[in-house]
Amino acid sequence: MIEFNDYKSEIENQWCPGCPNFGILTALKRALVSLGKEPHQVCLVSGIGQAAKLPHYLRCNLFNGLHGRAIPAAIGIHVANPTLTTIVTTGEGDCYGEGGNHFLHALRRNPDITVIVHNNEIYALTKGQGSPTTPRGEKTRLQFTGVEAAQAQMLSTAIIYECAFVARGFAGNMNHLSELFVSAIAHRGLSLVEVIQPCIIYGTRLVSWYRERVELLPADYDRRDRTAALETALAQGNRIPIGVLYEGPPRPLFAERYRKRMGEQPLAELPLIRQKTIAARLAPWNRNQ
Amino acid sequence: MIEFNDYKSEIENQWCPGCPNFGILTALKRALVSLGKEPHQVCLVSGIGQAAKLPHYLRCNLFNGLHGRAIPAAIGIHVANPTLTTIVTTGEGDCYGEGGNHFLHALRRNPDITVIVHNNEIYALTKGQGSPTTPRGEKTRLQFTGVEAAQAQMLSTAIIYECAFVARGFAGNMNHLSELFVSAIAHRGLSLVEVIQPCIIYGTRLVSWYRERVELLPADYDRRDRTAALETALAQGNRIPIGVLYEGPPRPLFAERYRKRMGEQPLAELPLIRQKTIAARLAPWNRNQ
Amino acid sequence: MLDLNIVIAGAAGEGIQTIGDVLTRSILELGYSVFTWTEYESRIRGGKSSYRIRVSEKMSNAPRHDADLLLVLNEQAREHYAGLLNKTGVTLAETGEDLQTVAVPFRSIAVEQCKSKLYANLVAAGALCMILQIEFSVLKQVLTRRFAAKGEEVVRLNLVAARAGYAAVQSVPHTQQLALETRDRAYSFLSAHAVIPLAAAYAGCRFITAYPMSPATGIITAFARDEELGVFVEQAEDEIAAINMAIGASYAGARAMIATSGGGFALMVEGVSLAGMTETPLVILIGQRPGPATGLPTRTAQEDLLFAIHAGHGEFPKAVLAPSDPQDAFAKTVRAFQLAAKYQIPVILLTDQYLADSYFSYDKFESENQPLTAHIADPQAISDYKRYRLTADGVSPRLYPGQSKHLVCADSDEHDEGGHITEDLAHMRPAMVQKRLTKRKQLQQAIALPAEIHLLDAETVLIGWGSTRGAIEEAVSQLRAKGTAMGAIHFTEIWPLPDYVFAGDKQYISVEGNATGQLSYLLAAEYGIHFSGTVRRSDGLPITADYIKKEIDDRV
Amino acid sequence: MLDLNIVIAGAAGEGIQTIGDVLTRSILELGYSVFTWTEYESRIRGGKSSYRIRVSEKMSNAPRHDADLLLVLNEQAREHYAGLLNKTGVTLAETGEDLQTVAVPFRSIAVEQCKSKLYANLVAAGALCMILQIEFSVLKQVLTRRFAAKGEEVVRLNLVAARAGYAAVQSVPHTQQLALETRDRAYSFLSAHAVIPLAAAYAGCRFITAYPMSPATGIITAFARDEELGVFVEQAEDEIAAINMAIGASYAGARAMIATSGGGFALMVEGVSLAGMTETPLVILIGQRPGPATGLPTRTAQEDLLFAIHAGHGEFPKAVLAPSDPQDAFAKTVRAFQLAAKYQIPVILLTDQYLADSYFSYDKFESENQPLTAHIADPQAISDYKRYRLTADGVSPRLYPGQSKHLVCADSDEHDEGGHITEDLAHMRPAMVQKRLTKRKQLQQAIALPAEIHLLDAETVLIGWGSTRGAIEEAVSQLRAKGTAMGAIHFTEIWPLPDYVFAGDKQYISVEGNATGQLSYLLAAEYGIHFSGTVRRSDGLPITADYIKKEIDDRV
Ligand SMILES: Cc1ncc(C[n+]2csc(CCOP(=O)(O)OP(=O)(O)O)c2C)c(N)n1
Ligand SMILES: Cc1ncc(C[n+]2csc(CCOP(=O)(O)OP(=O)(O)O)c2C)c(N)n1
Ligand code: SF4
Ligand code: SF4
Ligand SMILES: [Mg+2]
Ligand SMILES: [Mg+2]
Repeated sequence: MIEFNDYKSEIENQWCPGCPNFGILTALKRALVSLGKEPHQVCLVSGIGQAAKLPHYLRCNLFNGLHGRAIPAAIGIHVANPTLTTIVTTGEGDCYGEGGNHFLHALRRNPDITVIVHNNEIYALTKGQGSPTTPRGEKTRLQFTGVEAAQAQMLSTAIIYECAFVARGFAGNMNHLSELFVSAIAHRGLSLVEVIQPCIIYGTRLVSWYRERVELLPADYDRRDRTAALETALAQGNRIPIGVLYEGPPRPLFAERYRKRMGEQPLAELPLIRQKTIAARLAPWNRNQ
Repeated sequence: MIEFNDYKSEIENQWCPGCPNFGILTALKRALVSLGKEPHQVCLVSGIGQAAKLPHYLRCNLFNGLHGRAIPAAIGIHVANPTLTTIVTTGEGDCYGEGGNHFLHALRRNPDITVIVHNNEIYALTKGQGSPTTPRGEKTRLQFTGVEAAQAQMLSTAIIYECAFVARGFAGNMNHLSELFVSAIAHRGLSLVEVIQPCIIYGTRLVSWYRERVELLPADYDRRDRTAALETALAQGNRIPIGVLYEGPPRPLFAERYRKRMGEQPLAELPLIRQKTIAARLAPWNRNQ
Repeated sequence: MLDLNIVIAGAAGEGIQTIGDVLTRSILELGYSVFTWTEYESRIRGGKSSYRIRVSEKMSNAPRHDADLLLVLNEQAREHYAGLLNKTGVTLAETGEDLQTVAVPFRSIAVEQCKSKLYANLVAAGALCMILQIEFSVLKQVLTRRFAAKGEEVVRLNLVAARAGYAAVQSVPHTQQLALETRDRAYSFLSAHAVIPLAAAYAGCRFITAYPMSPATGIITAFARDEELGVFVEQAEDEIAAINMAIGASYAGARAMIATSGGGFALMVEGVSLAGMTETPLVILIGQRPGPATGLPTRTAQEDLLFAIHAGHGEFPKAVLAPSDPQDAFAKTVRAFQLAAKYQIPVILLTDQYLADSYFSYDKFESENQPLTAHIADPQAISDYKRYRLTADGVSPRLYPGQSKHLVCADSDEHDEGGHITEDLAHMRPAMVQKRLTKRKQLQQAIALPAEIHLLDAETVLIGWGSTRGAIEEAVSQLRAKGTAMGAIHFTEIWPLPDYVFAGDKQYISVEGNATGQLSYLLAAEYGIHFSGTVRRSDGLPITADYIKKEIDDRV
Repeated sequence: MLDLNIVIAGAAGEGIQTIGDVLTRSILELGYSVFTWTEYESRIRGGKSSYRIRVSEKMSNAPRHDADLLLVLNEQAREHYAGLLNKTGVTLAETGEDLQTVAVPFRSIAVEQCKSKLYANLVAAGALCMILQIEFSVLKQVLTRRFAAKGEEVVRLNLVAARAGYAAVQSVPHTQQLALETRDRAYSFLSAHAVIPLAAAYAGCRFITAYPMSPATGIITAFARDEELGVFVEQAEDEIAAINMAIGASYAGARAMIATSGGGFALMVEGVSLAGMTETPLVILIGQRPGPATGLPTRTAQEDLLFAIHAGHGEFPKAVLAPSDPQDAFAKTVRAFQLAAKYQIPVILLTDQYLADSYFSYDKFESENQPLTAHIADPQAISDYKRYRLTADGVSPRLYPGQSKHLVCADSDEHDEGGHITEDLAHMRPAMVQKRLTKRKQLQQAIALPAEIHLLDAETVLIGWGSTRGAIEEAVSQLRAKGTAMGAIHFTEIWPLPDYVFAGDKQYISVEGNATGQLSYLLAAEYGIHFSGTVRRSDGLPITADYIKKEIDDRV
């Protein structure tokens, strides 16, 4: 039996005391435990940023790569070893800024991975510049007169692409978040969970600001209705719905054809291509071929 | 008076005879003439690809930069010389593939430029690989068993971002296209015109396939209704609507604050910062300051 | 000894690829060694392009620029390529009156016989075969095979056109010398970019990602076309995705490669550094073309050597190999995967458009190589696994995630042995810097010495690298035949440079496909040698023996 | 001569930046030259970091690692930094019994006096001032100024805390030596990254784009904060956008710069080549930090020299300058803009975290520079404008689009004079290659010689580059004082390397902040010189005079 402590990492945590990232970390550990995953069956993939440090704080396989490039790395890992549960943990700067193109094309590909976006609406590790989700008008340590660009709309974009699973969570609601993670990881295809994770140092709004506004989606919400989901995701109001916003219709998974052909095995375990196959292609041009 | 021939370029055209790109070229020349723009007031910006060669075939200023990077170059040009009419001419591979991230963030910024995407649903200049808009299942010279990823949905994405002007045109309907260009260029803010431009060499469908399917948007179509526009852009049917799909609500332009402060002048014409301003910041630390 | 150079010149879209392929195959059928290269513009229709076919009795795998037989499909091509014709050469063209020209109205014959001028290229192919006195049955067999998939009617029309062209050539002056007889030889006929995917698969490659870019697109295309190779192929959204996907796959245990050209590689440079830091094996192919920026997208160059060597921020070991020909490309590709796996580093394979698009003949192509080792550790034999364990040779045992209960942690930050972020500047950082330096030293000792060609008695020595080997060898042997004490040193394993001693009593001349002399700069830094002359070419065309001889004559 | 090094050590979030700034300002008020540098981890709270303040009567703008006065804010810091203390040094800490320690319970005093341990840092600052015997009125003035914007109550509480700390230090052993008297001097107190935006604005810069990355983020932040400089600032979505936006702006006539670190620069490399090909002026600042990959994000290094020099596919001229200090950074930044504009090339400014975060004192800061030239042509004087007109010096007259009726066409493909794609390999390509080579030669002749320090009578010569100058100069003068015939050569204009002659009768030792000796490699290639020793540091900390002396002693 897997227990919470199996995921306990010995590594000193470098987040600020009280950072909502701790909530995400705990929720993720709980989700993995409740899914019965063993640490060696899980691979966490990240870029650079505060969010991207998460894999170090959880005992499992990890690939902590370049800023913005977690998704492509995860896609490569997922193809090379389809037996792994591959989860990306990324900041919104990492995922929507530097890595925006990969995010977009991951939506087109539908790999069977989970992407958790820690959305603190700021570049935290670099000390407080505006990120793609910083609300327009907010002043930051680089945008002294306020952010001018419009906020990124990535949940809506994901819905447009009929992303398999699109959810919004709140780091301050750990139980709910943990449930979202369980569903996201279990779901076939690309699962996106954007988590509201206010930065208590550089964030432009307090945790309480969000706590007052988040609310669970109504029980009768139809997560398969794209139009409604879009409306919900795009709504600009005083309420921030959390929960599963959308589930896309089933569609082929990324690399599914190849994976089936290779028997869903880790590629490292496949035998070498036969020398005969190679030699035949290199043989002399023969009149009678 | 500006005439069509003022835009005539001496450069040998390298497109295939019969390529629908010629229709786009002519439509654009006509639009510029009807807007009364002089060649030196116009700057065409492109990346690399067949579409991206267009600026050479039209007598005006041009910046033919890197594959995928036309939009950032255009943004730089637009800020540095706001007196220019800056137009990007790009392929869908250029704009949505290599340059996807810039496209996304241009939507957030709303620069006052026009982006014309020649959508031939293929990487033509590199001889026929699938592009972000190649329909799923189509066989290409790289995807021998058919494209597996879902088609990019960039018009819808633009609508989500309340892009100022979102249109679809057809290279085979030059008059209509030319009108679209006129409106797009005249429109304040980011104008996107995606043009159906079947490649007669590597395209997976004939020009006639498209011709049979394109149809003008109904006269009573409300281009300010985002929900309807999204529905129209996302519709999967046998009809391909062309025309202005969407006009976003007015919002601040990119760099507007700075431009106003500088008097909408070319930055090259601004005087140097006064030496006094600099010297004051470098002066010795003085007890009495 | 027969050594015949045929040039087929025309516009893109006129079918010179078909003419060339069909003719080449026919000549191979006769038992000759054939070497071909092509040059073309960055456009799909029109312009000027050519297909060069060198036919010889012994293997002559090097380009020639001059033409013994020149086919021009249009007037623009004639104008552009006429200068290539040798004094005794023959031109095949639509029209022409002089003694050196065979006139065959390709287009009108095609229209007459096949109702379409689209068949003009087949008419020309037929005429070429006649001039070379290849039996029509040979051509027929080749054509039938080539067009079989397109259906009987297409085969028939192509044969009609070819036969008409064949018949249209009556007796013509000079052409006797061009007659080819049947020989009892058979050659493997291969290009480097056709061979590299095979070599990669042989070496265990299971994963390739690429974004299309000339001249490297053929690599990923070959993998995609040949599903039996069992390699996962993905066209990435951009080059950054390509390299990061491949690094992810390699971390997770799959041998991985990527392929691009200089401009695409420029976007991958951060990823190269990532492979260096995370110690992830990776093979990166750069098909060079002339720069800077977009440059001349369909031409050849050797301009990216120093860039490749120094690519990546920070300091980490990497290898740069530049194969000289398809046979060498096979060996070097396998070696690239082996070095990458053994030292857990990125390895760059530098080819170029010339090498990518040229087909070489081999009477025996060597495809068995050194024994393959996975360089993946046995998890059973390890108790406390640490991905970056400090070892004497700097190489840590490698496991992949999910292989066993051992956790595999890889980090782009400076890390401790366990793969976790460290800020321990007093111990861990210096230890990890030392680890990477040690690997670099180990790698350096594994690097092969350059090839020495007639070096012993040489007074003047050409020094080149990569794809120029054929031209250099040919220049050396031609100059030696004229009595010059010529030799050559040729590098294919270029970084890190091996311990090698240059004799002090020789004159060195560098031969490179660039304008600044990149290899010579490197050799000066590494070995302190001095060059008395340089042969450089940067116009986008390959270096030939004639070019080398001319430059030496002009300058020495 | 007074030369005092104060180290303030603690965790991120404990307010050492405030203590350091307040103390530094107070000491400057007294009329001393102050040099500060900081080192910190890549985290926002916790960990270990320090702020070093060197106080001297003459300008001593170089780092020292040892401490005459050490403030430790917590036990972890004490453990980590205790080793820095000199034999006669004094520690200020919460607790401690020995003769060298002054104990002041910062936290409890803060809680007692201000009801919050957040003010502990001000208590410590007050105590430091007392130990240094700075009059409280000085500190008071500084504090009042610093916190004025935060309101009266904040000022009051800070003063209360500081005064309590000041009072808590009674008489203490050894501290007499630390007493600072008032002097009648005033210094400009500046960091390189604070100066560079000013120099850029001075040189006409109007456009900066960047994606945040340590240690370069301060550059764009300074531009954004100082709107009077009139520079357009945009945070790009990624580094690729940053460089392409800047190139676009520069093409359209605005002087433009970008700023990043090695990893971000890696993503810009294709853009560098674009600037080379399109002949667009561009200034690129790389704030170096240790690699590879993410490496040590907040530390210092000189690891990207060869990478910067060879960055970009294809061959094109570029310049690489590495300023040694803020004064030099001003000059080099102006020069970078001038060289970029004159030769229409990309120019790289190499700084590093040490240089970025260190503040230097100058009694006179030179901010008037060489006369500025726009290097933009007069459209009236041109009839038939061609952007890439072939000229004797390779430089074509530059206009910007919209400036006049002349059309300005720039192309990343190989182009003709008019800026249109060419495939003319016989004439245009060689002419354009030659054009770029000619510019490179011109540029090379404009490059300044390295600085020579006591070279004439030196037997042993340290050779360094960039930010190590202060440490090298200090090591040289200390060694000379001991009778060693020491000298130095210091490079700040590194690429292309100038024509320079190294004396054959001296011993050369390279000094570099990297592990592989990048400058020495370059100098070996360029000048054929041999190094008899090397001083290298790659642990993320700056090179100091002591470090150099120790390495030389250990090795020579
Ligand atoms: C190529 C590159 N550019 C920039 C950086 C610097 N950088 C590190 S983290 C970061 C921003 C992180 O923001 P986000 O992803 O939102 O994470 P957060 O710290 O807010 O959790 C940046 C810009 C980098 N490491 N690499
Ligand atoms: C960095 C980089 N990667 C790849 C290429 C090669 N390349 C040139 S054009 C092109 C595709 C163009 O497709 P698209 O933008 O759709 O234009 P089209 O030719 O179809 O009009 C590619 C991949 C390049 N020039 N630069
Ligand atoms: S800076 Fe913000 S996001 Fe980062 S650890 Fe601290 S509170 Fe969390
Ligand atoms: S290849 Fe296709 S897109 Fe390109 S010019 Fe020809 S028809 Fe047009
Ligand atoms: Mg963030
Ligand atoms: Mg296209």
